[in-house]
Amino acid sequence: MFTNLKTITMTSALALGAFAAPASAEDIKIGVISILEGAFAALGQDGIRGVELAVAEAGGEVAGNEIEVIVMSSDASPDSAVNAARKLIEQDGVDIIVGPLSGSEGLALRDLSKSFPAVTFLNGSSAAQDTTLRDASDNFFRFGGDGAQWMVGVGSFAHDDLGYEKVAVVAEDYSFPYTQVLGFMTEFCAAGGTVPEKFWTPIGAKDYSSIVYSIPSDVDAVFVALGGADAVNFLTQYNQAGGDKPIIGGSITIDQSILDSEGPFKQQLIGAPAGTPTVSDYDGAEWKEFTASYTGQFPDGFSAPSIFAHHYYMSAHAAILALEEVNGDLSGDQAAFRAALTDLEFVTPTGGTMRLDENRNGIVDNFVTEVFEREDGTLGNRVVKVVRDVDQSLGQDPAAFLAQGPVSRDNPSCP
Amino acid sequence: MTFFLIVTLNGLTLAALYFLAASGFTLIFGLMRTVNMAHGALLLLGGYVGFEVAKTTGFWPLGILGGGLAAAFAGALIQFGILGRFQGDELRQTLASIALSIIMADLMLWYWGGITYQVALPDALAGGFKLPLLGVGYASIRLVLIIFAVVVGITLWLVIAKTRLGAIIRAGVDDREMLRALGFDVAKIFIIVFALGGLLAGMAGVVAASALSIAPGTDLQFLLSSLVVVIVGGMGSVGGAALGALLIGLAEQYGLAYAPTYGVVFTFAIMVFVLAVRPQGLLGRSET
Amino acid sequence: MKSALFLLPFALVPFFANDFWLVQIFGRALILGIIALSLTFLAAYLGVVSFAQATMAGVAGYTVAYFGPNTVDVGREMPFFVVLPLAMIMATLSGAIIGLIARRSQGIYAIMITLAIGVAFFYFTRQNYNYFNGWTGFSGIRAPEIAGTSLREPLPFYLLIILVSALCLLFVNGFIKSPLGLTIQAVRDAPKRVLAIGIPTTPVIVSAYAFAGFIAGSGGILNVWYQERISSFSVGLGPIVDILVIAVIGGLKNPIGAFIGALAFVLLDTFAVDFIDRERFNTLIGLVLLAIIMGAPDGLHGLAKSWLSRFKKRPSENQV
Amino acid sequence: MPINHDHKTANALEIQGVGRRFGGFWAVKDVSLSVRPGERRAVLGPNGAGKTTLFNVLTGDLAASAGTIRMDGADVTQTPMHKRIKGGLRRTYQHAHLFDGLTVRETLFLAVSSVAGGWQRFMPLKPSDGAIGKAESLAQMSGLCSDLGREVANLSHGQRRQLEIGMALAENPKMLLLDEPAAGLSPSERPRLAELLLSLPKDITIVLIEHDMDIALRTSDSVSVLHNGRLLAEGSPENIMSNEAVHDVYMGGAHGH
Repeated sequence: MFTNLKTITMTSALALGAFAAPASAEDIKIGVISILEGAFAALGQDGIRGVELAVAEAGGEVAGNEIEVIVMSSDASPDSAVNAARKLIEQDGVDIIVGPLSGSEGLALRDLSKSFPAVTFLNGSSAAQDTTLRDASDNFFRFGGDGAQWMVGVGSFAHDDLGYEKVAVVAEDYSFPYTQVLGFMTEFCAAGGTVPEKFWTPIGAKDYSSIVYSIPSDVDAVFVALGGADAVNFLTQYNQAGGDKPIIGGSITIDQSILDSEGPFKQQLIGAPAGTPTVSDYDGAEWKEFTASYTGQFPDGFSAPSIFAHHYYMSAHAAILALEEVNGDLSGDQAAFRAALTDLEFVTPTGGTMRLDENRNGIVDNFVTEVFEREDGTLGNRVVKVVRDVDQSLGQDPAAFLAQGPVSRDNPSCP
Repeated sequence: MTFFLIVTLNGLTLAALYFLAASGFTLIFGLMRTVNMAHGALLLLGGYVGFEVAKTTGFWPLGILGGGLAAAFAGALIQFGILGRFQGDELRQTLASIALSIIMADLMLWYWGGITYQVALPDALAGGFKLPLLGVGYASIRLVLIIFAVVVGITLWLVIAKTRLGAIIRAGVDDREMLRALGFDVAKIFIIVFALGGLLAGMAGVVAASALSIAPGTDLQFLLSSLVVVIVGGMGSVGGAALGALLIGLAEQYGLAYAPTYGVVFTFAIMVFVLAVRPQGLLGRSET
Repeated sequence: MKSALFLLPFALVPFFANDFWLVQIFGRALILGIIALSLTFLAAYLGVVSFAQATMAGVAGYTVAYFGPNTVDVGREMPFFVVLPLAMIMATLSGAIIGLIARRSQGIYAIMITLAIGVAFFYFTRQNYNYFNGWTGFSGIRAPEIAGTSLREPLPFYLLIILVSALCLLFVNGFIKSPLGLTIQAVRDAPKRVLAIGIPTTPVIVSAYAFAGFIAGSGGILNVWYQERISSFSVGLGPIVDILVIAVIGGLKNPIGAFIGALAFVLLDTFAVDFIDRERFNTLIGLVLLAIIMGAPDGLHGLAKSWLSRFKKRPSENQV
Repeated sequence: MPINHDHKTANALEIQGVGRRFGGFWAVKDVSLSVRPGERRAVLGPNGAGKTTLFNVLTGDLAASAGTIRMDGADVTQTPMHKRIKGGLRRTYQHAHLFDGLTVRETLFLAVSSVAGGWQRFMPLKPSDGAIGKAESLAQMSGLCSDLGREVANLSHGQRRQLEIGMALAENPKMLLLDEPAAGLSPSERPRLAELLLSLPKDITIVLIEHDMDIALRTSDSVSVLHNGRLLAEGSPENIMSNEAVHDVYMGGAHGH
């Protein structure tokens, strides 16, 4: 293969022959952008499975048109997501893009979509609030909701059911945790709770011990919105330092991989609530069916679909449903297809009814979960509450919600 | 006051970890003038292997040893198979080590996946204890970490000051040509020292995986911290690595405690300041 | 002059290529080539390998983002004919400052110090929200319209890239023959001797870095127009190493190498995923890099040159 | 620091009690010398006598640890190198430090224009400013006329020596310090070098370190001998040749070569 490449580099004349993108008119091309390198690779791979599952369920075709799936990898940076999308559009000639995985990438593709009005973008799992709330793009659809929607139910549960009045926040210093904190605080502060201090830590910080000792001793609980290694590090160090406040988790903080890792901190997590749009061992009938379909299709995948498989699946599934409605007709800059997408209503794997708001952002179901100890001593998450029909304004008047301004380190605030 | 002391203690433990990571890096640099950009990858490899060994044997110290030896072997292999071919051409060595670090990171991601690993500690070290006088809880492993770094530091100093290999290293740092002129098998010595650097990196990896955790990306974090520690302390000086680690570890913890958002930037501010005032680093020799 | 002719094939691309090949492959390659050219310039004529070129380009990019139209709530908008010179000045200045910090360092020491400076800048952009908008950075940056032509259109943008590339090559080739350019090469060969003929070396080194900043800045402006965004990712370790990889695989001895390396890199970066199991293409990139470093010390440019000279043995090649 | 140009009263070079210490070791100690304007002075001494260190102190490559240095009557002990150069001092190096990547023309051009000074040296070249012409006449003086376009890396050893001297002659120097100009030259190249030295303008003061006794004695008016960092003897070439002490420490050593 390397020989080929060198030939192309050396003799541009040869390369010129490769310019014309091969395209067969009948195919519907779906480009998928996910993170297949670095720390997110395993998760990004699961997102791809979600798309493949949706396509497989449709038998690989829509109204006689074959569906071709083309995959590109990004590396979590917005630049790489944009490059991947451009390659898919301009070189591979895709009609639809499903992706990306992370928040900053989502904002970047939202901006890019405005330059390619003939292509329809369906968000993967990226969950930044502004992707659809502010400066929305006509051809960018998000069925999975944003990071604030994913926390709905947790704030009131913590205040009303668990009786917490004062909560400290420890979260990574970038847009996704900001959004999660907003989702939590909107409810929690409205219910009368206070958040005296927020600790924003650089992503990838190894040593949280000094933060641990800075947490005020009079709080009732600590809301932790950290991901992956950061969460493991913080929780371990908090436990080792003798920290004994209950934990409230963000959507990616108390996932199964952390519950499966070793360490005495785990005992402390029992009973910890968290918010998430996807619960791996949810026992709704639709979810069980979805899980069976997933494990049947991908024996080497996870034991149950992750949040990424779920969200990529929903986008691809929605695209296929809308395509079926218009018989695969993508003419006229996909006008009919998009109208079908906009009006789409379908039952999600979690049993709710999915539909879009006027910004083409999903009105989703959200779960409040709780860590519990299984009979064999391992830990799992179980659903304590399902909140149906969560919109992007979190149930508030949209204009008033917008007027609160974009989320940041200091917004919202209720010390 | 209690808080300040705790943060200081945290700074010391972080410094201990940084010292373990940076000492191998500076040793290799001092003797061979090779900026081993694959040092972080060696550290991560040691961490993973240490995890496997500790899990299989259930014996934590064996994990440290296993991780160290695996990285030592990989380091020797790198020097023997690739970097040693361009001895004296430091730029190409550096570039080749960048390529190696990309490959190693990708292969480790393949084998161990993107998840986070923590080495299980023996029960005696797993939890915390109440610090006397201060009356707050503190992690046992962190104190062990400080002791471990001091032991490694003293051992390293003894090796360099008292043994034949140490004498060769000291002579080589001053004048590499002299080693050749005195009839030493320089290629062999370089491989040994690279293995030694790998050993230190690998052990640091297991210790890091015990006290904190390791995951893809840990390699770059420790490579960069080693780089900064060595620039501040003085390139090629083990004592400088200790001093640099102390400064950077403390700065990072004070930064995190008192100004979390700019904590990382403090670290680099120290570095730029040192560079401006004393370009060879605090304990480094002048370049010329 | 001769080396700018090398860009001639690039000028023919618009006759054949679709928008993707025009902008995504050749345009992007030339932009990265310009940034790498600033590294090649320092390496070939000052004898210093710098890791801070993506940083200098980033300074120009951030200046354009902060003072230009963007979709985040940071910065103040100014007309582009003010912003562009400002961005070039900032990039040149950043080069001068980096040169001042690294002035006493050569070889491996310069590598470490410039790398550390680059990473420090990366962390600063990630943490600072007032000027750099932190993690998220700036988006919605648009290339201006000049004389009714939008530079966002593929063809005009590509022609602009070609023009800037050619100018940068001509600048470099002219500059190295100027008295200051000669002095820079003299400092590379024998810094003490330069002092001995009465020239203080610090201003020479600083001006070499500043010139590199100027070149990198031109690439940085084009890059921010190309991406239409800039964030801490754009100045992180990834882009820093990418620029170095480009310069090295192209060859550090000749300015043209930067563009050859950039084209090879962009092709690899875009299409490696099609050639190999998509999860392992970083291994592939690493192996290709290692093979070039080990097998072709002067990069692809050196390789091509030795192949060419094998085919046509012309004795009088040394007349340049 | 401005340098006075008072030729009538001042010696070209006047050093008093100059020393240079490395750690606890004095490489040069308590050396006093005076050299008249236009004089040709050879500095002799066995290896390690401190000759090159003395040169480095005179040019400002190294700071003096003790003593004072006067050139044309002005105290330059603390003056940085490039200012001494502007005052008319030039040197060559024992191991030729040349700009291998440049041509002979470019090298000599740099030597000429750099001394022209100020910020002009960072400005683009004006074709009219005559620096190229001066460079070419330097090439003539140093016998490199036919090699103007060659890269320095391709010159022969002897030609590199000639180029060194050519560079040192740029912009009418007052004083030349030549550090072993004949080192490494083949026997056939040596007479040519001696010719070149003799042909230099007589108003230039030259201080010369040399191992080749023949060249040293042929081209100099007077000789100073260093031993173990100290001044051992001083006088005309004939006197030195017959000096017992010099014979013991130096001539004996020299014959060993």
